[in-house]
Amino acid sequence: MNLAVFAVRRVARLVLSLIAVSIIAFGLLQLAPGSFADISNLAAEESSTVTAEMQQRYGDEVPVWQQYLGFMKGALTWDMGPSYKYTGQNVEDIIATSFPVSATLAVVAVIIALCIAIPVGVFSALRQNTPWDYGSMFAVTIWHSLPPYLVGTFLMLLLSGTWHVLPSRGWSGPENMIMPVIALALGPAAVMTRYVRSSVLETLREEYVTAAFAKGGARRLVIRRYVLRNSLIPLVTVAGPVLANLMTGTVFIEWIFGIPGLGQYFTDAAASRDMPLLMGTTLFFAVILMVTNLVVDLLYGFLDPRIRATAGAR
Amino acid sequence: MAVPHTMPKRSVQAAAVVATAALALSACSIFGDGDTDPTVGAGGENDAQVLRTTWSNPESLDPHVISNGIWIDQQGLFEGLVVQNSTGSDVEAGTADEWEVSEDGTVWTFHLRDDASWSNGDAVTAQDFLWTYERLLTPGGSGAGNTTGANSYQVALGIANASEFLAGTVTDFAEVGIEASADDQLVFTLDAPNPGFLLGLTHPSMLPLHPATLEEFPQEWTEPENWVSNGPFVLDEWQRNVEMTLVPNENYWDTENVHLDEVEIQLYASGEPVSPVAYDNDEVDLMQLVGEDVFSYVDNPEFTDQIRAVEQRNITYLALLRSTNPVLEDVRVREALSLALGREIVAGLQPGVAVARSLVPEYLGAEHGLGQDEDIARAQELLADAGYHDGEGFPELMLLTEAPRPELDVAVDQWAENLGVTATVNNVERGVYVEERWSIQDTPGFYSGSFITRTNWNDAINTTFNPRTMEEFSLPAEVWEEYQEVQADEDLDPGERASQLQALRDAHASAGAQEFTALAAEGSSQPDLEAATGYFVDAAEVRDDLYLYLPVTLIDANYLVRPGVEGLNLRGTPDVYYFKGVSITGE
Amino acid sequence: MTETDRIDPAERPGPPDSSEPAATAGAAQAQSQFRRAWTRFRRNKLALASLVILAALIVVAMIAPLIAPYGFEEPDYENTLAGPGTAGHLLGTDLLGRDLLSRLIYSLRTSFLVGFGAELAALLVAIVIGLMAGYRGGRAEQLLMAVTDVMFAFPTYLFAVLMVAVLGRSVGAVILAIAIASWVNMARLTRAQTLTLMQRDFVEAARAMGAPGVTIAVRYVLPNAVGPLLVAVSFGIPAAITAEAGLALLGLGVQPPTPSLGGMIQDGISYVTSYPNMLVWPAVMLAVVLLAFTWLGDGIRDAFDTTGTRR
Amino acid sequence: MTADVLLDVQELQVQFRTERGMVRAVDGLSYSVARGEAVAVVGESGSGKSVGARSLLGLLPKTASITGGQAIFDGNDLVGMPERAMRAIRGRRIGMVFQNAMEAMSPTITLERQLTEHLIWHGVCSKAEARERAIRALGEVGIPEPERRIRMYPFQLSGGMRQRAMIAMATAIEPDLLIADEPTTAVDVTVQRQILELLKAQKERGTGIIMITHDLGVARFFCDTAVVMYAGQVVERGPMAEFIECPAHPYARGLLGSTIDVGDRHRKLSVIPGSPVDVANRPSGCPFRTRCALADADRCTHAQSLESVSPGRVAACWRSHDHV
Amino acid sequence: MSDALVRLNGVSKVFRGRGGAVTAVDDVDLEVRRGETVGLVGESGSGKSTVARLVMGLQPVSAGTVEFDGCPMTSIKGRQAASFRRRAQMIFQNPFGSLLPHFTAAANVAEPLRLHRVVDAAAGQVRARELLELVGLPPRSAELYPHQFSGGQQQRIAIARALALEPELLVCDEPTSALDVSVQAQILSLLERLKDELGLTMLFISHHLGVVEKLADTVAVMSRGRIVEQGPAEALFEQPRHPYTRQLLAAVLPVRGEPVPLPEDPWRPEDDDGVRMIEVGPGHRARIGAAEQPQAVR
Repeated sequence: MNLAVFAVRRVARLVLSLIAVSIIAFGLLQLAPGSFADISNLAAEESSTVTAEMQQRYGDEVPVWQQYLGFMKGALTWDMGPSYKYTGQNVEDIIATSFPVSATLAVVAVIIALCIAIPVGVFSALRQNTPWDYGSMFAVTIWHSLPPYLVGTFLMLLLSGTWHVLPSRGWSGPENMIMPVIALALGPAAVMTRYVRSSVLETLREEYVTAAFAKGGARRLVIRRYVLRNSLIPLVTVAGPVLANLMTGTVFIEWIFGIPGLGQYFTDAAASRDMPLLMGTTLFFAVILMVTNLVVDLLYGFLDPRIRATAGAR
Repeated sequence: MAVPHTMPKRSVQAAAVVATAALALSACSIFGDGDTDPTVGAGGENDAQVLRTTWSNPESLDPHVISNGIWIDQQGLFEGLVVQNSTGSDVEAGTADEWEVSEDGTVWTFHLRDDASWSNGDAVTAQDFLWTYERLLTPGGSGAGNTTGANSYQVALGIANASEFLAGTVTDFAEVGIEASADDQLVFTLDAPNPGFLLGLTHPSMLPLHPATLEEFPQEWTEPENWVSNGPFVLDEWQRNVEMTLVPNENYWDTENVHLDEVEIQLYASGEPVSPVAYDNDEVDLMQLVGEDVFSYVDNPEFTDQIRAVEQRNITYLALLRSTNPVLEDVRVREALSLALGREIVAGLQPGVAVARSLVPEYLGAEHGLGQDEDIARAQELLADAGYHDGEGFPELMLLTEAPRPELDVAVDQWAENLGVTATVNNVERGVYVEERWSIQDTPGFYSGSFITRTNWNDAINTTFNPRTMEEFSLPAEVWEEYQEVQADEDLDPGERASQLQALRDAHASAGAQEFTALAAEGSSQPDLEAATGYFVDAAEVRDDLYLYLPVTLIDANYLVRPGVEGLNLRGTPDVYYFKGVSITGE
Repeated sequence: MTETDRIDPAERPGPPDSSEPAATAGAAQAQSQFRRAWTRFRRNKLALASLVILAALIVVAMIAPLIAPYGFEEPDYENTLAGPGTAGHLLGTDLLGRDLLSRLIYSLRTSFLVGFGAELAALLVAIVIGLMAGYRGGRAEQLLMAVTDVMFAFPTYLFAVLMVAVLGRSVGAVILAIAIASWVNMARLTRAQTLTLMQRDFVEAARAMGAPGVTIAVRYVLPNAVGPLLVAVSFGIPAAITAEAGLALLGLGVQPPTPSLGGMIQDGISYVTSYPNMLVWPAVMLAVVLLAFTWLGDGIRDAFDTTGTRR
Repeated sequence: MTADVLLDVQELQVQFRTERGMVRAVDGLSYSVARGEAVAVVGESGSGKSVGARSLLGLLPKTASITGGQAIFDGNDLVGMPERAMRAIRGRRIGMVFQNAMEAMSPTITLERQLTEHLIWHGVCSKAEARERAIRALGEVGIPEPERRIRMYPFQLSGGMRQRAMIAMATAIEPDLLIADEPTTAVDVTVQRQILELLKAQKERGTGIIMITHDLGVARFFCDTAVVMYAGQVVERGPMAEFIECPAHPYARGLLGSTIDVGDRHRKLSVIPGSPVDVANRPSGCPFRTRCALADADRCTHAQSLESVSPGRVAACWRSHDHV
Repeated sequence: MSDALVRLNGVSKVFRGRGGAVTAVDDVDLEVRRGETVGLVGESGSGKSTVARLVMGLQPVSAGTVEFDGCPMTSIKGRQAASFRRRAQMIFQNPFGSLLPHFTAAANVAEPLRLHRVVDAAAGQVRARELLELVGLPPRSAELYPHQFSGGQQQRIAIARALALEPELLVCDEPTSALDVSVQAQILSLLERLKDELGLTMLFISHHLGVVEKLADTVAVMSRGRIVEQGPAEALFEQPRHPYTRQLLAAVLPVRGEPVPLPEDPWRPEDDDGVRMIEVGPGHRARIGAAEQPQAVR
């Protein structure tokens, strides 16, 4: 199989999956009870007749499959029309303005997580079974067990509520990122630290590391050139999904810290049955996930000469 | 393998550099303009007067689209013909500095002030108002996005032919009773005298819009760069879901009374925990305490001087769900359930919560005894009369809600304990809630809701659970089904549909509901406010006795207000207060 | 095991404990893989403690009606929002005066039910499809690949939200939603394990003995995949519990008044400034449960020496 | 000891810390290697032959430690040598060839780097010159087109070629001593012969070689001296030819008798009963006594020391004189 | 020949993978007569193990036929297949890997009996213990798990298992390669003994020429999927005719006796392209051109 065929197949699978995702999402939405209606501020609710009016407007006059095709056409042309709920805003504009926020949070969180995971993981592995190792692994496992929304809540109470050093919410500058990023990064940092540690330990046992020492390599050099290179390349496969998950899963953090990311819109759209926005965000997330997975595969292939070579041969 | 105890420093450094760079990069592009300075505020040393407050996240700022945004329009972005006074009980001059009413009370003439102008310098004209009202009342809305019709609110104003135009039975806007008789003169013709007309004009949907801007940017006119309005403030920045910044309108006619240099509104998304941490952390100067946060502030001596309450601002209620099971069509059963609701218990759970005995707030002066009180013995008696002694044979009830509410849990508990009636709370998403409220359920029950209480009798009768809605509530389930089919029938022309619906209501609505309709109409047609109130009190009593809804609690709205915020008039209206007149004094 | 391993196990860089005691050398005790794993597991104090804690919590959850001082929806209007240590309410009460300790105990019940239920359901489907995909390939494999492609493109969280929206908020529906969202990874693991084990000579030996495919897959391959699957389950259960908590936070968890840890956390977050104990108890409990499962999983992994299944 | 002696190992002991306690993997290993001499350390699984060799360069896992003995290389004791000094010896003075080049070469680094880096580390030559030398070394081990192949990754070469490249890696720097740890076990017989020829060339240049192997044929073909290990202990040591001719220790005899040559069709195999002893469960006294036909309950339960059986030959059995 | 238990006629096996098609076995003719041990030697990748798997029916042939007791294997289906499975058994290189790790030694040995429902469970246990004893394992080892045995003992269990169904054919694929020298001798002795006692028919595959010579009556030498020479063991080892056989023999380093110098010009597989097998002695065939024949005799 040559590279072109491989690429075409891969893309074809991608497209098929996207179609499947869109159909499933659309189907689930059709099955789900409730339909879109104006969910104005219920506290300020004025009259029940408004919602009846809405029912009339967004009734079921159009066949389901036509709605689906219409939406897909819009999605393909990046023109998904206005959101039901956020009237006056087009779905693609909502995505275009809010996704970069979620993505930034996710990317920074992953970078921070890597900055924690690599040194701590390597350090623990190199000092396996010392108090350092036990201590850091203990700490890491505890982080791992704290859901981000709890970390976020406690951080806010502590840093904003008690110490008054950071703004509790909003998105006006880097200071707004500190708490959300910490809350988001801890879990992935823990996962990746554990991964790095075991990966380094495994690599340390490899014969080529012994061989490198046998050639008279200085420890630091051997660690860097032989151990780190071979144990960190697989980290890409972990960091990729983590990143993709974060990009789609920042919703709690966005919610707690009042950050205008896409996750908030999605949740809101799901609860209020804002079909265009919900379908738009779902499909967009699907594409993001696929692209991330693809990039991870390519990056892994690029970093690991074995895969690079076999891919080239295909 | 024996391995060294040193760390590869270079890779760590590299990672740190990358992270810093990423932070720096992202800081330039993805945040808002970032010109906000959290240290500037009521407590700050800076001379600029910046009010930092919070609001529920608006989906739109179009006053014709029902969203939280219309109240921001009302708070200071636009100015209507008249504005409310400090208590919300009457009106003051706004864009109109004078007005008069004909003797029969049906023709109102408003004179626009000479210096009323748009923020771009254009003069505000009567034609602008006319254009706006046509947009408001045009069926289907004028712009593509204007779909959520605030127009229906205006039925209560009683403008001649307005409802007909909206319904489509009148198609020429010229026939509607609004006329720009001169550039600075606007005339309304009403079907009947309406004592609530002036206050009705302060609804956001009656605010003027700038026609030229809206024609140029049908959708994007609410963006800061396109913004034109006639109120004391204009939109300077809008970072959706996060923050909105307003700055004074230099062309406003009354800049002397505009003291704030900037208003920063933190926008809270629905369901977001509105933690007063932001207040404690000196990020906002004025915010409403929502839900459970009242516990740590209300009755806390440290905050006594920082809490301002708007009493009985909200009312919670349970309203009848249509069901194929007719058990709740017996008014005795509904009354029994109401009498054993446990209102006292709910009121005792939180500070600032009182028992609601009527849909009308107590402060409007309704005499005691109006509405529903608790009496368990009577409730048991009623239930037994209806054939369900000790709840035997009584079907399970459902309480539909879109958020957890303590009164529902208490009701479930109390009904089970006192009446032997079982009920379950069904907490669903908003989209489901909104739909299910109107559809016909297998299970009998109620849905839980809340209103902002009405500060005047007219609104209390004619807007919240207005006569038409009450009649609809009283329709038996099978008629309600037919009624909805007519409503949804796209083939009917609007006039035909309206008359069919009317016919259904006339034929099937309960006698009580029709009596309420009659009393309300009678009250609305009184030119004299006092005479009207008499009818309204009667109407309210009739409405409460239908037990189609069960009022539960009246809830105070509590605001945290930082010392130094002056000129703040909190009213019981949805917009709560105007930005105009608010100032911040350094302590 | 490669040829080189066999030739000189003790001389590979690593402790020479891999050289087995020869059966003839002494009265060695029969050691099945489980016994061996258990022996190793017992040495891991943290994992053992976690197991004990979890077992205790599970027992508590199971006999909740017997030990909870109150029913989970039993109000006490005299003692609303009581602080910890209030007479009769050790951990305090909520807005309706419901006993937090009782609710916490019942929450565990719901959370464990969701965690175990979802993972069990996912595991069953995963084993069947994973085994078939791994052993037979063909349609099962294609199905798994296709579903995997789709599920990888479907953010788990979004999927669960949609599923709950469709299925409602009963415990069963939440379990099903989480199970559907999580079986794919487990099936992939089963398939990968099956493929790895298929490389082992005993599969070929079994075929040479004349064993039919089902026997090989179920009787020979599956028992050897138990270790990694157990590890996956022990990491999957806390993930399912977290997922329920996440759904609850969005108002899509198990329908109140049935308490779950997530539901209690959701309640607690709104009270965090006024009555922090309402958040602290469920948060601590959740953290303890998750932590215990993590350590337990680590212990099981080390016991089975399945380094490949590290998350 | 002659002046030509490169390495002199005396009573080396290596212990492993295991879950079952301390295990003495090597228990008294002594031999010496002279320039141009090839010493075969022969033994079966778990006999400690590889641990003994690797411990010389400090290449054991952290759980292992040398608990006794000395290894004098060029006048310095390798045991307890500071890391820095040891590093100067590793790869430069003492090279190592591993069993499996696939495992002993990093998959993510090109041959060029793996062949030249230690030349640079040890300051032997410049980078450019190192490349020249590496290419030359590759050519010498019979790899065609070395200029092209040097840019490849190890996995891109065939097994035999990889093994040669590894030998080039160890020999390009011209070490004084080469430790070859089962260098031919993973390759086919035809390749084995070629590899051994390559090593022979090194030997002829004067390099001392320690060949660790379980294959007596290889040992005999290539080595001058035999060191036979069993359960961590040396049971016999002496010149290869004499050892093959008439092994002194019962184990060595059994091992030789178990070895099958082409042409052995009608020779009756002599079989050692039982399983090889595990160092963790070593019996007291002579470790071989549980499998030894000549075992004597009185004598063999005591530790057997290496005693001279003929000039230059020692064996650890009280009856070894019987057979010489 | 009527006494041929297994006969391979022009058997080829092509593996198709991502890297393209690889011919592992190329037009092989081979015959195993009852009571005879056929040795198959070759280096790694020569296709000898694939031949074993083709004989065992573990993989389908790409071309040619494999006949078992006169019956072509391709047509064996259902019950016939089950009976074939009882008549041919196999021993693998890696004893630990080929045993079921979660079964005890006795259960491993009894498993074929259970599979083919030969005896009931209790009788199976008894039989398993007998078999373990036959291969020289003490009865108390029956309840231990494979990992508790040494490599040699594991291989004994594997042999016991293979013998459980009293097969007519025993295919041994490198049964001693993973074992230490002393253990290898034990296993070979065991196999020799069993061969004599039970009159086994064996296909014995090894890369070790000495081992094959020791055990086999007839030997076939394989290289790159082809048989280059086959014949009676004695004739083949004493008078190798094919250059590859000679090269292989020369490469072996003997413990006793002197090593043979390697041929100057090594044989390459391509040299054989288009060359057919010819009879060079009684039952002795080699893939050498007729023209080369005179030179071949040295």
